[in-house]
Amino acid sequence: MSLMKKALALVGVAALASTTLLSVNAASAATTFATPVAPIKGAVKGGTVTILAQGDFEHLDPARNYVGGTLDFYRLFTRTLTQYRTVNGKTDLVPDVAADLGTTKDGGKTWTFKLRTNLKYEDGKKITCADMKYGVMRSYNDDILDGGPTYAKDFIDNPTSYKGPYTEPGKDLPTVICNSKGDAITFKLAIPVPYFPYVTTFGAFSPIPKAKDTKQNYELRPLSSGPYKIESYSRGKELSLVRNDQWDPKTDPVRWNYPDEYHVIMGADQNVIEQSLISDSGNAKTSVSFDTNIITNLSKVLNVAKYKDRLFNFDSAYNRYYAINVDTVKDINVRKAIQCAVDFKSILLAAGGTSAGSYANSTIPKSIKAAYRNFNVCGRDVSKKPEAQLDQAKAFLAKATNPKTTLRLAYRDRGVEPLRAAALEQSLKAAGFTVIMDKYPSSDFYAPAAKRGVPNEPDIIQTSWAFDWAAASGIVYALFDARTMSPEDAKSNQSRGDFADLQKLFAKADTSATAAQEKILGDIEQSLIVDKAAHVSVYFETSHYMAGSKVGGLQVDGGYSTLSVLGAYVKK
Amino acid sequence: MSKKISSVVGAPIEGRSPARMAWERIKTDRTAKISAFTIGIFVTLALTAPIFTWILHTSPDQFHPETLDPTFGTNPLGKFGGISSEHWFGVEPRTGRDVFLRFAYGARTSLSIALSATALATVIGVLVGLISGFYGGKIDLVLSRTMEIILAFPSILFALAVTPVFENVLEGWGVPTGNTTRIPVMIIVLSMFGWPYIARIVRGQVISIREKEFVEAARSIGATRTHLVFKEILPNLWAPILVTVALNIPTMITAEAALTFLGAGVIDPTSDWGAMLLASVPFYSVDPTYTFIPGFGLFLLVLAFNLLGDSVRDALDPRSSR
Amino acid sequence: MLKYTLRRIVSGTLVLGIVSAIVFAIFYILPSDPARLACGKSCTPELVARIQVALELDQSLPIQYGRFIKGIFVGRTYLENTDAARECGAPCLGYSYQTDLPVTQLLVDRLPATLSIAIGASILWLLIGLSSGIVSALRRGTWIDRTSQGFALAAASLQIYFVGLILQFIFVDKLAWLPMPGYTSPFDYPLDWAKQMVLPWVTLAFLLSAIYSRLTRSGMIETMGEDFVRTARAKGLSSRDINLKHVLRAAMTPIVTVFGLDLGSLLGGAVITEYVFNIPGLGKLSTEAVTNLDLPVVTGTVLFAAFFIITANIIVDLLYSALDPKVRLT
Amino acid sequence: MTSINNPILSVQGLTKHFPGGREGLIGKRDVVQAVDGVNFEVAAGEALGLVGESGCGKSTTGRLITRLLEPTAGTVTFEGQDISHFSNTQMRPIRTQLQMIFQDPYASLNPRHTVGTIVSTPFKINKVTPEGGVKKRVQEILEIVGLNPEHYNRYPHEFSGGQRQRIGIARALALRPKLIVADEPVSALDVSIQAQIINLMKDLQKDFGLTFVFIAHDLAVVRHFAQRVAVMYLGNIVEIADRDTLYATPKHPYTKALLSAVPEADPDAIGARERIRLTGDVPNPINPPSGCRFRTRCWKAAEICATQPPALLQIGKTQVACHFPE
Repeated sequence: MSLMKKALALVGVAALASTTLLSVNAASAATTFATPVAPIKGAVKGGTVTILAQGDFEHLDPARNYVGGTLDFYRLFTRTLTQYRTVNGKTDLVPDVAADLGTTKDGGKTWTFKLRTNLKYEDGKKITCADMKYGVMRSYNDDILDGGPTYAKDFIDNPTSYKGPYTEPGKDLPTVICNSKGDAITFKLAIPVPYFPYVTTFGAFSPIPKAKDTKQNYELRPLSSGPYKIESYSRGKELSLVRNDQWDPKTDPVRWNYPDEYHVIMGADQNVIEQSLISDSGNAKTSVSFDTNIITNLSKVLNVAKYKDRLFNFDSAYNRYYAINVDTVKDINVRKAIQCAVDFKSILLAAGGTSAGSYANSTIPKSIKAAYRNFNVCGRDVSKKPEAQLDQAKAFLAKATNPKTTLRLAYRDRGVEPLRAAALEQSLKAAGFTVIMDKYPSSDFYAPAAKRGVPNEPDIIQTSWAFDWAAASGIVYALFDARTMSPEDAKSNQSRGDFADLQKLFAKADTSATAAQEKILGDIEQSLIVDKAAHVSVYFETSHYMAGSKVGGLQVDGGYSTLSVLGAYVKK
Repeated sequence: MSKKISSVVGAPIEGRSPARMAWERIKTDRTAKISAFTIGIFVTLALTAPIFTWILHTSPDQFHPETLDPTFGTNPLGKFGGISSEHWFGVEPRTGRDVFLRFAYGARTSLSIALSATALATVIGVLVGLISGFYGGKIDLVLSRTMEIILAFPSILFALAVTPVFENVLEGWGVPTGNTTRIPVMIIVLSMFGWPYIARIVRGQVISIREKEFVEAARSIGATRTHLVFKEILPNLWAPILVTVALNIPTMITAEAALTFLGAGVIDPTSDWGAMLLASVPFYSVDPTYTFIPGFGLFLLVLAFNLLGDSVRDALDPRSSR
Repeated sequence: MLKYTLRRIVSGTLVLGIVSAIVFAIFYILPSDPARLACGKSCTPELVARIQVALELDQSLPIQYGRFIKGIFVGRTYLENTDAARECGAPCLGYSYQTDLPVTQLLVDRLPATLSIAIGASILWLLIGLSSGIVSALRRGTWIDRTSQGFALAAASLQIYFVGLILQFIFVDKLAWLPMPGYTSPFDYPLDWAKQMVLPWVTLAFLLSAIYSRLTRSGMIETMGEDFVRTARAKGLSSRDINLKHVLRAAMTPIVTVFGLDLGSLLGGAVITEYVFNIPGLGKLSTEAVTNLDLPVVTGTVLFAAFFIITANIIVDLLYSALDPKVRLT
Repeated sequence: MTSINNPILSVQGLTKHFPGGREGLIGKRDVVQAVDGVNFEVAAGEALGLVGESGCGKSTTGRLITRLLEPTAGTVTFEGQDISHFSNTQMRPIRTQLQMIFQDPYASLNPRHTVGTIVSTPFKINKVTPEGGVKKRVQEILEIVGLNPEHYNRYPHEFSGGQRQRIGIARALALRPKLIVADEPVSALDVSIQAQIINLMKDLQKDFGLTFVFIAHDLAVVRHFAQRVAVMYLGNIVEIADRDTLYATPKHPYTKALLSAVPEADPDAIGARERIRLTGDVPNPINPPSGCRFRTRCWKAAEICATQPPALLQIGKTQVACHFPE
């Protein structure tokens, strides 16, 4: 589940959703992407690019990495089976360690990828198929290697209940197969996954030689297979990347290698990073931030000509929404009253106004055309009339046969989230509800808020979602499929909806081809929001990243929806 | 500096108690009058805050999205943080809450916490100082060491760290958390680090007074310990206690604001000056008015208390340097 | 003198020991589970149990405390005699729950920034405070005295978090004379370091010099009225000599006390200053640790700060005798 | 040693040791031998002067008698009752009989209390309600000691030293005690005032039949007030005699030395005396000299003085503790 993940972009997502998904099905045709990436116009070699980060990377171990900015950055020294390539604002899925985008003969249940055979690690040793397989296997030990996406474990068939190489050393995972020549790897999945080549962009599908695996300490010094290697890493303070002379640009369709060095400085505050990038003096000229949106000083820089070239504004895939707990708020009229009471305007203002996000009726973004529906919430177009509809809310509440007027609102104590919750509290109160504000610590929110049947179970959960791949399948399955829940744990299905008619639709979607599946998933979301009133999407966040005036080659990456530093160079 | 006792001049007129003389001295002190007046204004503002809710037709917690720039929620519409006839001190970025009302209610919170903490610290400090100084010996040793240990704690840091712990303990007892627990916890934490200062002063005074002949005189009449402590010694401590209290209040106000500023204090939406300053940090450059108002209010109040404290000390101990 | 020094050190160590026991008791008898805190986001009961063993939180509190104290003096080995044994050299304060780094290393990493603030600011405030206090005392009652003392009283009523933000708004945002405050190593970029430190120094000095000015003034005025000064004057010593040699020296005693305590508590982490100016020192480390309930780091910073305060106290007491011959050490 | 019949106060072997500082970190505590085996008796209605240099233990003796201090050894018998180890509660009824006047009129009156409060405190503490009420009685007493009863509501700081001492005397008189210990009651006063206060006390002694223990460091003051005089040196009584005997024929070298320092009011009475100058300081009571304590400053000191402490023996009308009395 990608609740922690920062963002996936909408730019380039249109291409992914409409064309690439189709091209994945005809994957063999995509081998042309395997050619090296073209140089960036005007880019020069040399210098140091500084990256200003608020905190340390959560994890640099490929198997544990699940955060937008880091997912971009770690590609400088980690190659995966497939990967996103962004050139001139267009993002494509390309084979990275693989030599093709994978082939399937049984509708997505068995996938075979050809491998490049001429790749080396920083120590000069060859990257082998066995290393790729070991990388996948160690991701099964997610008790020790926590934090990463669990797709490999979730999708790959596991007939022997394999638990990972640390727990069961010497045991094999028979469903990941290297061919005898070692130039192809095959995955046998438990269910058909037509979008599997997107899944293999994640770090679990990167090569790690068993001999170099230092378990939970691997992230302190991951072995490089990319153009840079780690020279020094002081946790919480700084990290330096220098050139990896064993990397061959001719084998790489994704990465460039302009600066001599990348230097990450950690631990500065939001405001400090904002201010120093805006002031653009000294070191800041060659600096960039990939985890810090310009938020508080946005009004000073947005639409100001001076900053136009260094300010990158783009919609993120990050949707902020409220899950209405149908376990505890049983009456649909109460849920509809809640939906009407949501004041989109004051919630978005608390987050920074329309420059910080755009109103959204649904958690599926408009750009996913196959699944997006332009429906109304509480009888109005939220982008035109974002204010709370208090009269309607009161009317619905009056209609309720099982009225529940005291609501427990769960939210996370981080950033502007308490203010957004306060904004909701106000309009809920105005609609006649009593609200109990239930603040959770920042580090411990999602799991406790998902507990079912516990005392003080929340009625409304203020949360968010960013899809891992740009398709409704990356959203609706995770958020609305009752099959992911247990009686104790709602997981990412925070609204806890379990509706028979929707389950029928899910069953139908499971066996449908991609385009049809997307349409059904769109229907499910619409029904869940409009008919069942179990969910209120409020807005999609807008990213505003800034770079120093001397940094060139930056572009918005469609794969991870962040400002990519892969092509960065220092202007002369 | 004059070491003369000022009141010897002339024949005794009326039976004037030392307290009365001090009061008369304060009454002629212009600084003291201005400070007291300033404090009076803040106290009145705190007490009458609800009246302004009624005048302004809004509450300190009410969001006013219409007062904010729809594009940049961080910017109030209009100049100086959105100061207008409806919002006298402007509005809060992101929410549009009325800053004047938050300021008035904030005065309530800040003052009531600081005054309660001062009161608690004074009661504990005076009692401990009396006991420690009067009994001496082992009791004094234990109490003095306790003070020494508490004073060795990095107080702000420790207060910061201990607040969530206390709260956690309360939570463990099933007490719902929030301001209902946070505020008492703050009062306890603040007074926990405040009393040793008072106790030390009181103890020193008690030790010097304990040896005075009038205490012996009382003993020779057969006075009980209670009589000695409360009737003979304590009346002589009012001056130092009063001065300590007067100078402790601004310290407590500052400490309360600092704790809240660092995030271990009053929780939003309850208004508090420290919380307002904390909330203003991200906006200090786009909306400096929002930083200035609680900061300047805090400054004025603390200054007034400091000046009044100085005047009280001068009045009670005319020998001290001016 | 030696005996006294030894005795102060012994009693200081004792106080530190009691402080450590209290701190340890408070932070480890917490009802919330330390292992759960160390576990992070995707936590399972098995993982909690494993961390509990790894951090030796499954032991009884006295044993934990004993090992903690042992770690400080001689170092300790976590999970001794197992495969996962982990050596933590003296002085060992355990590992951060958040970053898994040794707390000692975190403290050492953050110390330079705090030192920079404390030393720079203290030089500045001593200079300002003493000189304005001396001038006030010598020109007692004049407009200079009244202005500087009025100013001192006003400054003493100001808050770092208010003045700091306002100064930052003026000098960084509006005039752009200074960069955003922060910390760069003075050895790598001395100029950047100084420029970034200017605001914290000035803010702290601005507020604290007020106290020193008032102390210097009243101390000097008091000593100027004392017999030995009158005698010195009668002996025909120039008033400049008297003021500097005798009066200032005698007036120094309370200043040394306050300075020692201020510097001691500042070295333990200028919590608010570092918070306002985003300086990665000990104070920032501790506020971060408190927010994350990273108990080993909280414990470490509190103890470290207490250590500075107690040491400062001892040094102040010893300096007393050097400055004021009237003080007998018993 | 002659005994007084029915003494109101009898002091036998009275000893008081105070704990002193410590040697090093964990050394033995020093002991200050403030009073060391003092014996004397006081008859009802008489005034006994207790004289000695400061630090000789006379004030401590006074506080032991009034039980402000508890003796380390020895007994204090007041009206036949051994009160030396009485608890506070046991002392309460005795206190009404046994009062004290203090040395410093500035320190002995609580500056926060009015004169009325100060003088009425004895009534309140001992729960005594005199006829006509406390206030009336207090005003009477004020009048007796020569103060204006209208001063009832005034504070001590509004009075002069002599007036204050009158307040102190009024307080001591309040409960009509039998014995008053006056601890250097006039030493803090101007010489002109001293005589007034002494005369006041003399009148009171006569009018109320009071017994006085009058402590002073000045033999001249005592001469005008006491009928009998005891001389103390370093925690011991060295000589006791009735006033005229002592002043005319001092037996102890120390008494002689003290007397020689007193300016003679009537030089012809006894004949010109040579002035004896004592050399050296009073020895440290933590470590007093062995044998006779005065020997270190005595011009008559011999070997025996260092080994044997002299006993207080009756010689003529005088009791004296000296190996070589005059």
